[in-house]
Amino acid sequence: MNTPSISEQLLEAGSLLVVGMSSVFIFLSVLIVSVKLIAKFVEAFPEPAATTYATPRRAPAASANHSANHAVTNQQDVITAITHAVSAYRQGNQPPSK
Amino acid sequence: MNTPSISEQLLEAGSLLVVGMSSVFIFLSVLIVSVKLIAKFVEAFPEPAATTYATPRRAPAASANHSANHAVTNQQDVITAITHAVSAYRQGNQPPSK
Amino acid sequence: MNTPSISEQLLEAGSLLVVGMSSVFIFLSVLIVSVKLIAKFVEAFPEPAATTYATPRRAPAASANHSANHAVTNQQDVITAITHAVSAYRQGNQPPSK
Amino acid sequence: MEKLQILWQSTAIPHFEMGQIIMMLVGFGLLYLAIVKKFEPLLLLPIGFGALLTNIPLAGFSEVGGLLHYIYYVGVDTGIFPLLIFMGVGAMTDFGALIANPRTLLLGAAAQFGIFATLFGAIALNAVPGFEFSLQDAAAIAIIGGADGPTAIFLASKLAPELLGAIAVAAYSYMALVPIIQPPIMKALTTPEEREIKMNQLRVVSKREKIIFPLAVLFLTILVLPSATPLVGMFCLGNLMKESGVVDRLSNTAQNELINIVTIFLGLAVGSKLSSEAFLTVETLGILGLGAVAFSIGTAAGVIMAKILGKFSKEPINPLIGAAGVSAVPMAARVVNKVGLEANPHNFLLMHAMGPNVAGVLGSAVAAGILLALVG
Amino acid sequence: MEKLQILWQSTAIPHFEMGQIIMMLVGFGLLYLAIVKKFEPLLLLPIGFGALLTNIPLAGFSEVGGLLHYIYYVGVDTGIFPLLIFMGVGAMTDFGALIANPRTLLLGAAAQFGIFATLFGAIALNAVPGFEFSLQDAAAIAIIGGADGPTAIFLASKLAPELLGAIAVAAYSYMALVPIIQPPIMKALTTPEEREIKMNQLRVVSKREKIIFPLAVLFLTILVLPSATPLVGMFCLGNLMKESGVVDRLSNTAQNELINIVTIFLGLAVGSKLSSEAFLTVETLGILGLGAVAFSIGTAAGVIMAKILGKFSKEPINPLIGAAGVSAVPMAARVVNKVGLEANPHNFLLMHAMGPNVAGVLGSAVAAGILLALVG
Amino acid sequence: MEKLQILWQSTAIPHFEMGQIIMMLVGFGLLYLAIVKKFEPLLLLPIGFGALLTNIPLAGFSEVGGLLHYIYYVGVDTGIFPLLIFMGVGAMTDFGALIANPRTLLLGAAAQFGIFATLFGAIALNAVPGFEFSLQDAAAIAIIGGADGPTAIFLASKLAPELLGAIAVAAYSYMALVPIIQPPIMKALTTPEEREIKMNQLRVVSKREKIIFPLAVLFLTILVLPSATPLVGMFCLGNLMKESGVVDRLSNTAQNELINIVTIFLGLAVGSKLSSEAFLTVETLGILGLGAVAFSIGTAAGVIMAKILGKFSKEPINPLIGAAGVSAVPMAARVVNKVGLEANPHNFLLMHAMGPNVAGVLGSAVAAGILLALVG
Ligand code: NA
Ligand code: NA
Ligand code: NA
Repeated sequence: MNTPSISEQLLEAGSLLVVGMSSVFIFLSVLIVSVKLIAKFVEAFPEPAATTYATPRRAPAASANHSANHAVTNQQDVITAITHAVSAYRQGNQPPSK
Repeated sequence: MNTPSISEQLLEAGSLLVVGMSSVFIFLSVLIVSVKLIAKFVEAFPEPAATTYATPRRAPAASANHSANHAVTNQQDVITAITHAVSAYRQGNQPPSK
Repeated sequence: MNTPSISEQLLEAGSLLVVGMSSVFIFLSVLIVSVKLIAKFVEAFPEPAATTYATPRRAPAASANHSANHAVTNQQDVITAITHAVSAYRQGNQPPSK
Repeated sequence: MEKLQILWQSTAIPHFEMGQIIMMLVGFGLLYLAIVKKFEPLLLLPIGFGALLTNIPLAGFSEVGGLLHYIYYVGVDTGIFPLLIFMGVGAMTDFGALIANPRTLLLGAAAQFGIFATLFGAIALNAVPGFEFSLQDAAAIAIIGGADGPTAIFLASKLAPELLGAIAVAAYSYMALVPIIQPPIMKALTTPEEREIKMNQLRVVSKREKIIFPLAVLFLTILVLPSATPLVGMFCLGNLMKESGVVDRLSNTAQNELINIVTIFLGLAVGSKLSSEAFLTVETLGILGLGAVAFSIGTAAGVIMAKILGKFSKEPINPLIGAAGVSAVPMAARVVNKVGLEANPHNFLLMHAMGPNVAGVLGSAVAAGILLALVG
Repeated sequence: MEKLQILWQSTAIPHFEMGQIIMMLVGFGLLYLAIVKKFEPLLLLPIGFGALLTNIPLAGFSEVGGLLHYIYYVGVDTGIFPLLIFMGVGAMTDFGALIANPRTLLLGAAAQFGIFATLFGAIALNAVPGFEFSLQDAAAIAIIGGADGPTAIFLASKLAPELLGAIAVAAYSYMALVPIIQPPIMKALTTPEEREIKMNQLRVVSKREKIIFPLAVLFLTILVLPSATPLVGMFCLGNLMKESGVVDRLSNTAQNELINIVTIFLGLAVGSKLSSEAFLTVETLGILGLGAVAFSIGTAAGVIMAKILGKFSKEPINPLIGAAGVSAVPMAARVVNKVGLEANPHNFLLMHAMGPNVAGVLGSAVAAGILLALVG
Repeated sequence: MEKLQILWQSTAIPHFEMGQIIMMLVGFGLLYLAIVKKFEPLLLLPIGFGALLTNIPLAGFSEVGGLLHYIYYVGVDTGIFPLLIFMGVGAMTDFGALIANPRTLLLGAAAQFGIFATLFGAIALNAVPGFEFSLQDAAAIAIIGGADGPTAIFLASKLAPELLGAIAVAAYSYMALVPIIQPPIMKALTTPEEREIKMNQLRVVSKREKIIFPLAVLFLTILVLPSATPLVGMFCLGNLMKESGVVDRLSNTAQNELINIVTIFLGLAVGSKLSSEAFLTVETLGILGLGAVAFSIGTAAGVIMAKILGKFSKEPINPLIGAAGVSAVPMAARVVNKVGLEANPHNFLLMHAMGPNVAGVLGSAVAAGILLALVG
């Protein structure tokens, strides 16, 4: 491939300038429209806040992950369990019923 | 290798089922025994708690690592040293004895 | 390559011993001189403390990094801005002037 | 004009294939499950995002030189990422409840019936036209019943890499669905009286027992099941780092920053396997169906085993805790606790369910080792 | 004696070339800027240090088997490091101000004029003897005007790897110089009255809008600009992880430990490209000059666009905020705030400038995608 | 039956070799030292665990495709892991005490006599039948006397990879044994009066001195010892990141998460070199013996040098601080402090011993560079 002349190169660069800036403006203009549509959409379908989150599904959801959420939830569970174990233990410190 | 017939495959899968479940049960049963033995062992040889840890070896052990324990121990050392340096300095702020 | 005799090896190791220790001592001795020179240099050119840091350049410097300093500064900025926004809002809660 | 032509050809629009569009919808679906339904978001969010990226025409994320290509080959093809996650999970796991009540290991064993029964079922599906699972495929699918993500990904990457995407998605989805899938089965197999059974308090477990335990597990695995040592070994390393108490900074990093970094990459890499050729097949339907079966059978086997154990035990055993044997830590244990509380509002089964729960992790790692040894 | 001879030959002194000495001075200069002047220290410190190391005779840091060689080929040649940084930056970015006032996206678009005009300028420089920039080179240089380090490094690694060192140094240096470069241009193009304009308070943006936004950006990029999806995709992944609120541990790791580790390595790798053959050329002077031009044009274009927008807008728009469109987050926004305060000590423009500021990040990633598609 | 046969053949039992069993016992021994005796647990725990894993029959951890194989070739064979650890150690090191009293650099120099004398000793051992150390082997073994883990691993990986396991184990073990090995030597070489000597308080060192120091060290190393620049360079980078105060987030990551991640991997990789073929040789006995000798000679040389220095110094010098010159930071300094306190319960030598202690790190990195230049 032989090197294009400077004027050819400048023509190329000029067309890049026009096409590029147009594309950037078109892209971000479409994004403006999208953002406005999102705002409308979000307004139109307000989050069913309390409803969704109060369903029984929520509990598991919060602790769903096996591989990484583990420790925290574990700890929380353990605290709950320990609380009950301790209170059970304190109720007279009787030996476990066999 | 030509594909085995469905019945051959099922036989294979069936034997896998039997062998696999047996292995899992054997493995975990041996583990049950092991856990009980560990408990017995630990009970039989109670940790020489205060004895071991009070020996002079302990100090270095706690700060053993060169490559990573550094900062913390460093800091601790520095604090110790600073404490002494400061108290030395305050004792009259006399120039260092030459 | 045939293995050198033990005595050749020992000669080699001996010269390594001499050359190596000399190099280490020379290196660290030069470093001693350097450290003393640094101390002199630092004393000779005391930091123009308040002067440099009070110039207008300082502000940008503190928040310079795009790729990683972001969050913190962002947060700080946001706090500043929120403070002003809130106080603006509270001043009568009038609708934004159109 | 020519520039505009090039520009048009360099948009994705003229290059989209139907399969890619559908897989993007699948990706969006996974993001929806992760963000809105909070299904295993730590994995399903990156998996869903990876599915979006890998199906973009012209972008080449999963082709030679693409980001997801590198991540997959460095981390999943080699098995490194699931093993590092397993190390981190090991550093998060407390075997105290298991050591205090070692018989719960049998519940973790029983629940693996879900795996092996599903393997049989997958082969039986070959009778249906359209399905042609090899024994390797069947084993990789069956491991979904182990309810353990890293184990499933590790085994699938070794036995059936082309099914990895579907298997991982099924595994994590069903783990998220444990609170929906398990309770009906648990209730069907138990009487209200059984569900009310109170269990004795667990004994205190000493630090030394907790240190020796992972070494004992490793020792046993080395002896009888070396093919399981990558999974079990890394798990025990993590647990030993935690319990030994002498390398806290390593243990903390393993269960926080390191596992987080690897989780992002693992999720993206799994997502990169969600291409239309690999996912939009009848096999995927089979995998999803078999996965649900595997979970259900595992749950049932665990509960039934707990009932049997209870018959022969001097100490009372609530059969519900058997359901936790499928692993899916800690959700299955929480489900047990919840179902137990419904029967008796003062009966906290959580700690009792943690034993079978972590036993299930070991059980499915052992099952994975057996499958690797026999069909790998 | 022979040992001493070997020892002398194994010192660097008899092997130093003039170019290496000069490049070491450049490295020291970068360290000086980073440490004393606090110019983008997070990048310029490792870059400067990398420049020192790579120019040591006999040490072979950037030769096969050398540390910097490995880091460069694993992380920069593949594009992985800039993409991971972009993910982390995404996880740090709050698009709230942009969503509240979407028209500021046009300011982010206008500021990219700096990029395309500079591309033209670089080609025009070929008329000067000694310069011979290919279209790829020119595009890689022009991206400096995007005022975004990872984008510049990513594009340069694809289009003109031999210029990467100079381009990255120029990009980060000019980003650090934003408070010096921008104010005169901003003041020249605006009247004191314009600079005093107060803008209306931004509306509150809901969490759901913030979650949908990165997905919308990604969707649009997928459709019309797949070549931009590596950059935009990873950025949106980071942002989605942050805004979804369901994977906080991943988001935190992405914006802390992971980005820190990658930043150290990226800086060293960029520094390793500062060899005398690549840097001590007339092209580097051209790059430095063109970079300054690009920043200035981008700033001017942003301000002018803001003035035009203000003409057609019912709500008041302070034209200063247009300058933030070059990105250089968050410094450009801070500069806008400062210049605004000089005009009116009660006019806080910071939040209003954050919109165009983050729009500029998107804008330059989009511009990079266009350049990749058209000249890549 | 056939399945059972396969299953039996797939257990490790019929495949165990005596050497593997012994190496597993060595691995358990290292775990015991790490966990119970708390000997350098951060390294010895992963090394011991790696030794267990690599010796499992059939598991193939260190064969092509195995986890430890990948880790070793990516991180140790390339030298990357020890260099990253060195960067982290640099970010943890405070050179204040050294800058305040630069003559202590001579103590760090003297203690390296342990290295070079041991090199001589290793070659002399060749006179004993069964030993055949090459000059490279001897140099790699001798570096144990540097009492610096990453330096020893880096040098061994370059000069004698097959001895790396034994060398690393010896280096870390003796570092842990410093409180046992050093005090008798220190006491034998000093009188009670000498041990009671109080030293003058150290002057305050300015921030700028601390910033310039690592650059001066690097500059000197570049000039006269480029072969030491990988080690010294990364160390100085870490230290510069710390002292410059402008990249705290990088410095914190380097000395926490990054070094932790690398430490886990480095330990496992070193452990993977503990195979019976490489370790169960008479050479290993030689290495262990020579390592102890090296530590002892280094300690003695440091103390004697301190006595000589004290003769010529106007300021009092307690000869005990010479022992800290072997490095083994910060344990050797603590041992000095302790022995000093035994002589005079009001004499705190810790800060004074930190100078030679960090000087020892530089000294052994310099010695490693010399060995690389002369026999590499
Ligand atoms: Na399981
Ligand atoms: Na930009
Ligand atoms: Na040393």
